[in-house]
Amino acid sequence: MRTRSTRVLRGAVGVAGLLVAAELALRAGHVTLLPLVSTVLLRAAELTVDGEFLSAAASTLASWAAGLALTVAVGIPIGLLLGAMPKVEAVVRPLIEFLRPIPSVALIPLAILVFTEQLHLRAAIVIYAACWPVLINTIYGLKDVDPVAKETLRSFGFGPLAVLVRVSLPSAAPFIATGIRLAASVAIVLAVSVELVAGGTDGVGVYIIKAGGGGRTDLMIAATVLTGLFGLLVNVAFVAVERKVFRWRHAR
Amino acid sequence: MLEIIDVTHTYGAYQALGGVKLTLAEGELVCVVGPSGCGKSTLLRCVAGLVQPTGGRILLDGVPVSQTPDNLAVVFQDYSRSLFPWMSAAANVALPLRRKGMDRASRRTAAMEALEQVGLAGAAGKYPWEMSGGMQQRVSIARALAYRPSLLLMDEPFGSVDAQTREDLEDLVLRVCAHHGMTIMLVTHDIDESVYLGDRVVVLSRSPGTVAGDLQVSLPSPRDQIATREHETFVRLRAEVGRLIRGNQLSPQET
Amino acid sequence: MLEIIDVTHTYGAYQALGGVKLTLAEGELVCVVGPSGCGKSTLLRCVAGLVQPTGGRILLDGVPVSQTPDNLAVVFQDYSRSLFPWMSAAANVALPLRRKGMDRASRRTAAMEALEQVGLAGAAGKYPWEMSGGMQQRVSIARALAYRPSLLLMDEPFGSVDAQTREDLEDLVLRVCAHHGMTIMLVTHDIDESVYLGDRVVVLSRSPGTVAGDLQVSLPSPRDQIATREHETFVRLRAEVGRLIRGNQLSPQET
Amino acid sequence: MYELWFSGPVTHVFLTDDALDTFPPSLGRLLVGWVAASLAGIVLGLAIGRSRVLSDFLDPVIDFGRAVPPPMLVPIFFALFRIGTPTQIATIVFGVIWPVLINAVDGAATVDRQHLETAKVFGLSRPQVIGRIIVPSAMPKIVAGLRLSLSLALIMMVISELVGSTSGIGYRLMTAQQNFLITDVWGCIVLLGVLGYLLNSSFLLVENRILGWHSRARQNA
Amino acid sequence: SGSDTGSTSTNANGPEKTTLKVGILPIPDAAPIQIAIDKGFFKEEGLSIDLSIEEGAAKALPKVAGGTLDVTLANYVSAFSIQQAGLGKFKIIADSFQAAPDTFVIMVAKDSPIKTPADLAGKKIAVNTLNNIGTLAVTQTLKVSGVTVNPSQFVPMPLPDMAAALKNGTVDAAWMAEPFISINQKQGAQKLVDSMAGPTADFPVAGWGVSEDFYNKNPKTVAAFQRAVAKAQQLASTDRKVVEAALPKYSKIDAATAAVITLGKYPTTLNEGRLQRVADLMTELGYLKGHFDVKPLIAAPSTAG
Ligand SMILES: Nc1ncnc2c1ncn2[C@@H]1O[C@H](COP(=O)(O)OP(=O)(O)OP(=O)(O)O)[C@@H](O)[C@H]1O
Ligand SMILES: Nc1ncnc2c1ncn2[C@@H]1O[C@H](COP(=O)(O)OP(=O)(O)OP(=O)(O)O)[C@@H](O)[C@H]1O
Ligand SMILES: [Mg+2]
Ligand SMILES: [Mg+2]
Repeated sequence: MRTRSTRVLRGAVGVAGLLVAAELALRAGHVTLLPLVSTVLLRAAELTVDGEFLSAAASTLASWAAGLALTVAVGIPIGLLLGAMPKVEAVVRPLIEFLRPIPSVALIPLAILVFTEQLHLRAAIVIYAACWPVLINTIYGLKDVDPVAKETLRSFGFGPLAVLVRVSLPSAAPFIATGIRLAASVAIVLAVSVELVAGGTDGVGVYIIKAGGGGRTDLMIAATVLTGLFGLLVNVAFVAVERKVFRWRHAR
Repeated sequence: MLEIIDVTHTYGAYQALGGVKLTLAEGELVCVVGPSGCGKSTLLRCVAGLVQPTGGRILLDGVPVSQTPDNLAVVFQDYSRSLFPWMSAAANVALPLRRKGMDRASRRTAAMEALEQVGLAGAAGKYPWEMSGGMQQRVSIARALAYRPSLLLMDEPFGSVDAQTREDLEDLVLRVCAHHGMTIMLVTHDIDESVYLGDRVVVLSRSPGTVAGDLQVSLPSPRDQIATREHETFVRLRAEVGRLIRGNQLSPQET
Repeated sequence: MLEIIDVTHTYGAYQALGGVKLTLAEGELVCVVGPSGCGKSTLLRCVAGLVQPTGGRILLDGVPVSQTPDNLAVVFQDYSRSLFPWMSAAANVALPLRRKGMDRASRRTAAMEALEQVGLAGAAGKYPWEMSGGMQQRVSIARALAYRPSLLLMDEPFGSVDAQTREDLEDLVLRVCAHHGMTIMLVTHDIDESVYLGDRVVVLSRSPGTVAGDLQVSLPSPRDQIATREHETFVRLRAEVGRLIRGNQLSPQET
Repeated sequence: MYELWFSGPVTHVFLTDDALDTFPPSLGRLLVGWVAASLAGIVLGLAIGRSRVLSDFLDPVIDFGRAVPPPMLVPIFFALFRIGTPTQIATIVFGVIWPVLINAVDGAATVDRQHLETAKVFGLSRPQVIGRIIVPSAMPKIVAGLRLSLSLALIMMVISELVGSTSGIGYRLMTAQQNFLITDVWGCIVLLGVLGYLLNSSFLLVENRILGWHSRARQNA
Repeated sequence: SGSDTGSTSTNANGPEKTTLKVGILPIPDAAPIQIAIDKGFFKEEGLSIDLSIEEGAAKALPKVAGGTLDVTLANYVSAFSIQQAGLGKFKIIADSFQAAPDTFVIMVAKDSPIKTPADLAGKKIAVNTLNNIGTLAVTQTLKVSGVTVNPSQFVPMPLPDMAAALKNGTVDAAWMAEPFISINQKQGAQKLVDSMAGPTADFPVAGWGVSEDFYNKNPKTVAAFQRAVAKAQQLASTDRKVVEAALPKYSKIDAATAAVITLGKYPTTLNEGRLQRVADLMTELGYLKGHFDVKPLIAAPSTAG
């Protein structure tokens, strides 16, 4: 079997390949207006020890974590409710489908008027965007539960709630986890975007605004790259947990 | 105890059950046989309250079954899908016992005991997908037996185990049934088995299923794998059931 | 045609097969019996190239099996999971025939014919989840037969059908086998069935499975459900197999 | 809002010239971007879901890409392509591909083993296994991803029109915001909601066709 | 609203609110506030300042109205538009930045065929925000050259993106501010025309705004803020080096760039007449509906010192 190290190695090769390709393309002079990949990486490395950036990152991290935690806490129960009660879902579906395509970016100006606390504003926008993957994946996950498994528990006299918690939830859990994983990245994207659009005292997005004001494209991209890197780490962590918890699913 | 009165069921436009009439007394073990696709599983699902009959009524202790009745256990024909892949065999068996308000330790003890009875003492920690078909089937039997239901529905419960294990399980069911006074409705394709196990054998006709025959099995209890099967009544009944299934015709006795 | 040489298999730390040695001649029908969990399915999966034996070799026509061999069909024990729920019965049967380069119309004809042979002419348009357990099992048999493999592996293929249908299917397999010269390895729990169907009956020992007995069945062909089962050799072999399974001891003949 | 979009003449189904100018290009880009992203996401997702090597190599790149805020990429696309339709479509594709991709990977990686073994045993060719086993198996998940990405496409359409665009719903939204025409802003938001609802409803119709077997198989009792 | 959260002084003569959330933009306009912080002018007044970087006045002013911010730097065009749109009532409590020659310039690519402002007729022009100071200045500047600009010629995009847009021909010209003028010049872009000349010469750009509510409730705080800023404005307007030193502290304009960019003016008084000029031009070009009197918005320091 492949080991963890070959996986890491291959992943590194994949990333390196992409970067080298980009560097070569830039050096070949097709896109002279972008800073070189090597420059950006150097800046990114500098940023990781830059106090100002780190405090910005901490602030973004806070709104990301708060937003994601609330998303999970709200999204899964609602998803379970709707997934388990198709009639209720049919009733609220128009509302959901109406709200879903409204860009959070468009809502920010309106949200600014409602939330006076920076963290509240940011978390609210994060939740608004990140809850959909959790919700939709939960609903679809519940639809995919084997009816025989559900009937088994029902036949033992368990009520709908017990069936939901003991069969539907575990059996849909892997798919819900995928939804959370999707939401985690969406939350990162939104945590930064809301700062970009709404500004604030600190945050990676605010750092990018500053860099933009100074015409420092290299810093803007470097901050973006670090954001992506964070997303990568978060995902690796999620996948590792999923692999452990949902071993039964791949072995089957 | 259980009264099935003119029950019909239609899936969409397809009629699976064509008016089944059947009564089970308390503590009775009734075997149901019939051709493949005649509606045996459907009948069991109706009794379990998992599907609503489209016609007729089902009474349990005089009360119409609208939901799943209390104190019921089912061994599904599709046993592999009825086990939860995220739980070990022991956990699968122990799960329903929560309904009985048993604490963790006694759930565990009961589960281990039931697994031992079906010959899986060593496989308690295995996950369903680490087990052979026959082992999975035995887990699902253990789960039902550990639950000690007052009504037990079994759909082809011994189809995937070898002859020896099958006999052991048959005797286990007979013992548990007698000991705890369960009422059992057991679907099987094995005519010998139906006669060996049943207090009565009910033969369903080709789809849409109706009761084509209902034979009292007057064999001495306790049954014995060798003696009973050599019993003259056994041989006669076996032939009778065979004839009923084959021909769907009533035996001379009943006309 | 098929040589299984000292094949072992271990799942993680658990040894399922303990060195199986077995040879099948071209056109032979070998029945494999053995206690539940002894590794019969595992052996079949090794032959099918679905799992790699951890020890020993499998040769097919002299060539080591490393991948799934060509011209092979399998009826899985867990038939319901081996049918594709997004396809009708006919489509499930017709799918593998694409490999044979058959055009749409002839695929359809072949599928319908196979379904008819297993008694499902009327259910061609049904989806697997609209069918009873026995019907699903028959679809998966029809799929294997329609494919006309040179090597056919069947894992408990008749476990979910009623006695009458079972006999019909047994005879169908014998007919098809003889007519198309297939080599068949069939796992069953029914001792009678193993003797009735097999040119040879191989008994596996308790897990880790090894060959505990290999009996030549010298019954006249074609077999007949009534005459064969009354044949003296049949009765003797049946007892022999039973003893082998029960005791795991070799019969006097072979020691 | 009513006046803004719907007070047009009957011959234009009540849509104003303004609306007629605004909708078709926006929606065109949305659909092109969504379809392109969906196809790419499904193909790539299935490949990654079934190939360990590929997933080893590409997973980090994908996870990285997923966490990059698409607005931050607009300038890069823009340097690569030229502002206007190509950049906007690139933005939409980049923004909406992830749910499809991730769900397709998940769906393809968890096809019932028995299904795959059946296919293998009957010697189905690689394309047949993909087309007839893996795709249908993964379809419920892919469809969930498609549904997520469809509304996301609407959002990305708006975002892509915020920079360097001179037409489209996003542009209208931005000008309304920059001119502090709050009613118009609400008008745009409601319009997006309605469009999203309509798109989703059409999608559900298609979904019912594709996944009819699934919901019926899963209903049973 | 939440404007009176934060620490409140018990000293009757001190400011009502001592910690102020102040919105700024990371551009040269905001330099004096950094100077005031660095030189301790706020401290002297008993104020401490929390800086919040804003994406634009259009987002910052609603924050002031809602109470997220106490004070913000805002360009006048946005402030007047928002006030007229009824999205809040504001007071301008100090002037901050005023155009000087070559601080806001229309630029073209190195080898552009466009040689004179008149060549821009019908051409695409990049601006950072629509219906704002950029479009206003460009429209007025081209009007002088006899070109009537159609609003659809303006292509909105962030300032950092304009270089690429010029280069790949997405737009024909771009209206830029510092430090982008210097940066792009270094890369070969050319100045076509100064947008703040003639009728727009010395055009007032940005000032400090608070909500009317805040102004009424915190007169002493406002006065203290005004005094601190005034001192900084004074310094900024006389000593370029002070500004250069302040720039890298709140923006990413590095010292090298700060040394070469053209700076605007930092006015020391808040002059009603000058601001009325902005409003009048906005009305003329249709940015405001009808006459807009700036007087109610002006809250100049009570004592001019
Ligand atoms: N979900 C369903 N939708 C439509 N038809 C169904 C469904 N389930 C069962 N049927 C049909 O109803 C009939 C009876 O099915 P049932 O499963 O009750 O048969 P059975 O007697 O249990 O057969 P077996 O012995 O093969 O398990 C069959 O013909 C089957 O095709
Ligand atoms: N995926 C697996 N992981 C771990 N152990 C397994 C796995 N599959 C099978 N086993 C073990 O290997 C042994 C043999 O299994 P196998 O399925 O081959 O038995 P079998 O002879 O087919 O039994 P049955 O007649 O009950 O189907 C069993 O003890 C089972 O627990
Ligand atoms: Mg059945
Ligand atoms: Mg097996």
